[in-house]
Amino acid sequence: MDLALSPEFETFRAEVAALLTANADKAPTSADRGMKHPKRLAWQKFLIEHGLTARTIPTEYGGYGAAPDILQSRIIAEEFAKSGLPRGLAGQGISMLVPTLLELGTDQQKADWIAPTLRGETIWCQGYSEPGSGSDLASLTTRGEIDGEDYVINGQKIWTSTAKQADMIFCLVRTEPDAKKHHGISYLIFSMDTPGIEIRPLVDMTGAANFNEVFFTDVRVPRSQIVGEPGKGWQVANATLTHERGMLGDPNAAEARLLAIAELMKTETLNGAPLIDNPLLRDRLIRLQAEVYAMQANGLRVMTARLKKESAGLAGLIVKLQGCELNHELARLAIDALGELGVLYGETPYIKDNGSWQWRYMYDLGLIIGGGTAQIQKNIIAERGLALPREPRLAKA
Amino acid sequence: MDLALSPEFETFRAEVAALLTANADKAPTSADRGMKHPKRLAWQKFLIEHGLTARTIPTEYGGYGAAPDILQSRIIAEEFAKSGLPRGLAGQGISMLVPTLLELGTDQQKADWIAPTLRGETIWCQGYSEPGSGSDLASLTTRGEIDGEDYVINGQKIWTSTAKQADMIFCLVRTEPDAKKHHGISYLIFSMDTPGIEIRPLVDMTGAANFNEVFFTDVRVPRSQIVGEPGKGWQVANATLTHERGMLGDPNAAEARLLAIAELMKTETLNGAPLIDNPLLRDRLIRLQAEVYAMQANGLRVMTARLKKESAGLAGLIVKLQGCELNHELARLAIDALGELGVLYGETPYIKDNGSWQWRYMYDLGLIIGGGTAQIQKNIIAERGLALPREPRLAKA
Amino acid sequence: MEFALSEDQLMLQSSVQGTLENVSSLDHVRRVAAGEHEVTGAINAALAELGLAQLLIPETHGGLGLGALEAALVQEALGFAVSPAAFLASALATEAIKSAGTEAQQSQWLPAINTGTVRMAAALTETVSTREGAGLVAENGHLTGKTLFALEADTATHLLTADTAGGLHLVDLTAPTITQSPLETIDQTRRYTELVFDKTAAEPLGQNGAGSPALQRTLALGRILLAADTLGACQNMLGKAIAYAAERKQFGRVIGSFQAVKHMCAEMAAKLEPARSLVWHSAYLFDTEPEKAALMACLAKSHLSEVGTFVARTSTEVHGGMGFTDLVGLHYWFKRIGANRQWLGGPEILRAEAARLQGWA
Amino acid sequence: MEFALSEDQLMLQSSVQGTLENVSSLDHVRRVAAGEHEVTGAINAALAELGLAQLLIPETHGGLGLGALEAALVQEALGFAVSPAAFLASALATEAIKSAGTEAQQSQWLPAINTGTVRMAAALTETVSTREGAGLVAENGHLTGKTLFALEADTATHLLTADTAGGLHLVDLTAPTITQSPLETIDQTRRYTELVFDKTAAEPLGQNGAGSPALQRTLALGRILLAADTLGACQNMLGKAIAYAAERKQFGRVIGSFQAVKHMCAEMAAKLEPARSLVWHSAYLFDTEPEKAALMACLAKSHLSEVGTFVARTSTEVHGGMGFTDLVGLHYWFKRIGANRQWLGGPEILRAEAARLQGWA
Repeated sequence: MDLALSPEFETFRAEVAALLTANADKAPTSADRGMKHPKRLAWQKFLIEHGLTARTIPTEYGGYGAAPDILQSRIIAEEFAKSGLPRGLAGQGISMLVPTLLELGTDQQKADWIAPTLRGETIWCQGYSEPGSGSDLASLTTRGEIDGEDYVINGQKIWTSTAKQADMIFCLVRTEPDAKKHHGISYLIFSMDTPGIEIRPLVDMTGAANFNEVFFTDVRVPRSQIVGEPGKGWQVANATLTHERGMLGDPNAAEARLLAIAELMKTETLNGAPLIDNPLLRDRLIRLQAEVYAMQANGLRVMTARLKKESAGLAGLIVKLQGCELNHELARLAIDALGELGVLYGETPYIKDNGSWQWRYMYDLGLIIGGGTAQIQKNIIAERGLALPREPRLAKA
Repeated sequence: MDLALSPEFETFRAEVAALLTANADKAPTSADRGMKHPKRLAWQKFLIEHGLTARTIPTEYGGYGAAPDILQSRIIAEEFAKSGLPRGLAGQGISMLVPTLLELGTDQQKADWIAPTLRGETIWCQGYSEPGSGSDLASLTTRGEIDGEDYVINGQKIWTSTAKQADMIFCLVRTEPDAKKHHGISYLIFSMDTPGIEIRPLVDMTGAANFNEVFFTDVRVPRSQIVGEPGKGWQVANATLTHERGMLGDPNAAEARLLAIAELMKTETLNGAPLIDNPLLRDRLIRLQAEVYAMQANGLRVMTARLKKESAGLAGLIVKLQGCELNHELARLAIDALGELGVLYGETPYIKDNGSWQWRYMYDLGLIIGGGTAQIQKNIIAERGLALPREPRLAKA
Repeated sequence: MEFALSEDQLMLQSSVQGTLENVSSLDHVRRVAAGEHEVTGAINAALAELGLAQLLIPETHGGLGLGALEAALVQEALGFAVSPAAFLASALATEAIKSAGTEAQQSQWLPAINTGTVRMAAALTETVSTREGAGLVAENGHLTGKTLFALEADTATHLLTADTAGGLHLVDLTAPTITQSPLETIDQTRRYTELVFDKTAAEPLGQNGAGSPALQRTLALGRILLAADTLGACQNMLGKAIAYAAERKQFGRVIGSFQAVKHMCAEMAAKLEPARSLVWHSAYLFDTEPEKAALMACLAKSHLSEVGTFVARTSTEVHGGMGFTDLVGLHYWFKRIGANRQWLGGPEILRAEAARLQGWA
Repeated sequence: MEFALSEDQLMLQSSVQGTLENVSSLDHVRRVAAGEHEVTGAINAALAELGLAQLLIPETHGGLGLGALEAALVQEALGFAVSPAAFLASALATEAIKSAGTEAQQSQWLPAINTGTVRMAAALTETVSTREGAGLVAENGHLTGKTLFALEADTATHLLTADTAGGLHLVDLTAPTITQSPLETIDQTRRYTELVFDKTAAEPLGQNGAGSPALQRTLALGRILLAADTLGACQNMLGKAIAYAAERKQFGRVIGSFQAVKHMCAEMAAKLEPARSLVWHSAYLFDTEPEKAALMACLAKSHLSEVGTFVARTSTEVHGGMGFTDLVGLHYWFKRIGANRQWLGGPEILRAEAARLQGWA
């Protein structure tokens, strides 16, 4: 065990830090609204050119072309966190579609889509879940019927974030209705401007429309716009779902949240005394601190396994379940500590941290549910991690 | 809602209290060891004669013959608790066999067994569970084959308390192996002196043998010693299982436990200060106090339903699950409050309350598991109380 | 001995619940949340016909002369419907006037509340938890300072409040020396405001000083009612979870046939039933054994807050993604339970007070 | 950057585990619990060949010069096997002598521990929680008073202890001024005693006074090792639960196919994996960043205690009635986890100390 970084990495860290400091003025701010604001696109271009994002994507597809190196990625992430500057773009196009195309796309698809996606010029959304297909995603029913050289798509998707902003969608469609559930699905990519697409914002408990519903009525998509083979869409999608699951439960985010609560408890008062003086709140804080540190150390274990190209096993399987739960509990502590002030929400006097604790408390509950509910996660841990039997098949009713 | 007792009941209470005070010298003490110690049997006789136990059993079977009255029963229980005197006997013969015989026994069986059981002269044990049949009790395999006028019994029972002291056993035996699982079981009663019975004490985590295993090898039991019809033993047993479930989770016991912990926390010290001064221990105590009060009030609701001969519904179904859990948590608090002293066990210096907190912590875990595990209880609550579907039938492997 | 609701009590609750189904449905709640405050007015008018404002007013002053148990049953129905209806603040003010007011004050104020010519708000936050330098100082019949989370002050004519020494006061809300600012919370079914007083005229109730029994009794009622509100909200969330679990299919079967979902529902029910018994018992003791009221109220509200947090989350989880959206509106209950948890003392504060009341701290 | 065990570390742990499988099986544990203390002697002898007593002794004194991480891995193996083997007390004494002892003391004691001519016990209970009027007062090179829960004092030659001012001392246990009485606990795999001193000669370690850094460091090591012991015990309980769930049939199927049982196992694993990472990290920082050791030790032990309570109970529940009996012996692990929870500070005490260490109290 050795948690120190070797000197070459410390050098790399210094270079990254220097680069960010020297170019901080180029970074967009929250005032530069809009996903395609020129300043945002310019910053993304700068980051790619200096290997601070899209680092391991081959240069022929518009990336920086470095060899994958988890430690370098971590150092970059840490230096961005220190600098407070905005990181490279990380929408679903970049995090999910690009890896999929790199692995399974045709040469033409790679050439067409990867570079503009990396540059932030082409924005993507994801069409996977449906109202009737949540945990049981493979039961999806949006159908694509062949008509000449096109698929004609009808059906509905849900939980589609950035649908309004997206240029393109990658979408799971049942193209072979007679095949078994996990077969007969195809992975199609098409423009959100295609006639027959309707987007309805989906307001959630936070009060915002973080997601959308997308309706398809006779949407025509050329058959060439398939990734992978017809009927193999489930397998194509699973490659990217793995990417999505890995993104959740960031232990450094949890530590930042912990420190923010500690700060809040030192500065806010109840009946004249700082909240941190309350032994009950303090006990809850320390209890969560131990869990945050445990998840952080667990993150180091998972990263080490990746460095060695080994499976992280159970340590990896539990990340989503434990990470989401921990973040939710941290938000709950902040709300309880603030008491009456903890329920303030919106633009209102006395609100703390812009109401982000309530927002997180609710949004994190969404994360506990989304991307594989806690119950599905426990099934996965038990079946894949502990080799307990799968849910047995039922007798026909 | 009216929690006051009417004057007739207050009169009854005074009578019971006076009777107990006047006859306290008759009561056996813990020094009078042995279930059939003459002083114990005499006390039981006295209690029956005065309607303080076996109160509603008809006089022809040796009971007191009063009409059932839940409030009177409660008053008797409360006055015994106040007096500190030992209550009437409450072994499995009295609590489970007697109600069964009253409901389903032949006249001869009632005449033979109820009176000596009530008097404590005949002690019973229960032969239900088997090593392979716990939660799934109906899968029991101890078999009784007909041979002339006898059943010949072979198999094994487990979780049999007082097997060593018992004169008789009431026992579930599979007599019709080809019938469906819940059919083909018969309810037999026979002497523990019958040749072929072997008893092995079953030591448990408390260190004591609170239960036994009982082995049957060619045990011959006359066919007349069946209660109810052949093959209907499951239905016979279920009548008494209901009695057993009702016994668990006594909210007054939980309150006594709570008060004992509060007292402990006021008298014991940590680093010179009473434990009750520790805000964290105090917070746990109050949290459990609220739960104890909630269970007590719930007990009043259940009792009211019984008084009105209505079903208590969900309020009744949850008693075992919540009651056992609460008692376990109370013991856990006491142990944590005592810290190092909380793990003392056995005859040893500095032990508090004779180590009963550890004993209860473990024994209560046994209760959480026994008589329908927490998981089975949740199934029952969901299926019977909330009308959620039963576990679906599986496809043949 | 009977621990059950009487016919009258059941009828009262079901008539309130029935009225709310008509006038305070989820659609109405959504409109109120969207800012249509006239909808609240219509709900209040419909409930006024049931005599809710008269409920706690003694018969000698023209009221119904009912007690905390009836009030809790009404509040439970309001929580069940997450109704924006006014009730809680008026109940607190009525109790305060009954407990602390002189005979003359009672004769002046109670009939006015009874007939609706006076509508009461309540601002007691700082008697439990003082934050942001809030608190009202009383001097020569005037109050100065600020109080946060005044309930229903924007539509009431008068206010019940307390000074930093614990004395109770009635204030005319039309006084020009009062500045009122809305405080937006997650719970859009209740209206809270900040009130700033600058030598505002106030009528002290009785001759009570710091920590007066009347203040404690008023707080106890408030806590019992908030516990009842959470109970009703939880009951609805449980019912919705069961209904969804029995209907929603995944993997070819209703999700309620999966043991994980089944047990989530069972755990909610197992916590909720004893909690219901505790709320009833607390309210009953408030009326019959006043010396137990303060303790029982602390226990009831802290316990219901913990149960509420569990049920709010678990029901949402049973609903899966649907629970997270606005489509089924489950979040209105989730947020009401969340807001109830904090007002008049969060669980930790209440348990500490329960310990003090028993001489354990 | 590597957060994983080295080959050497894995080998050390597996050799200890392998030896324990042979010499410290459940059968051996049962015999020890039944009073056959010579079995413990045989286990200790077998482990001595692996150099456990030398583990933390610096190479300059003839030892292996390994650190807290290696000690934690050994302790985890001991917990996994609920082994009665002596290790913890000796490790604490070694650390105390290294941290607090003068050069002369180190040269005197460490080689003696290394060769086994001195076997150390440890009595530090009152530095954390004083109960029953315990505590040792130091005066003129003598200790007077009593100390509870001295570990392994019945078989050791010498004792590490602390006075009420926090100073560390070494005591010859053969002194006639010492009265030793056994303290029976639920955990029959460890031997605790009460020691009463009456002007017993004691050698102060170094010149440390109250709250010395050496005492804090010794306690930190003890807490990390107890956390590691609980980790090992939990790992075994989880493994046993999974094996039982995969084999035990009820209702015509293995119980591990029921979602309720499956999720109980998943929840144990989900808590245990990060807990393992925390134990490793704490031990690593003890060796590499001493200023973080005290905090990390408090967090590790309090967290493992909570996880341990959950796993001990849940594994027992998965085993159903079998878990409650002595037949599978699961209770030895259950009780060891329970005892670990309380010694050198229960979770509440440790979290309060963690707050103090960060200036939060």
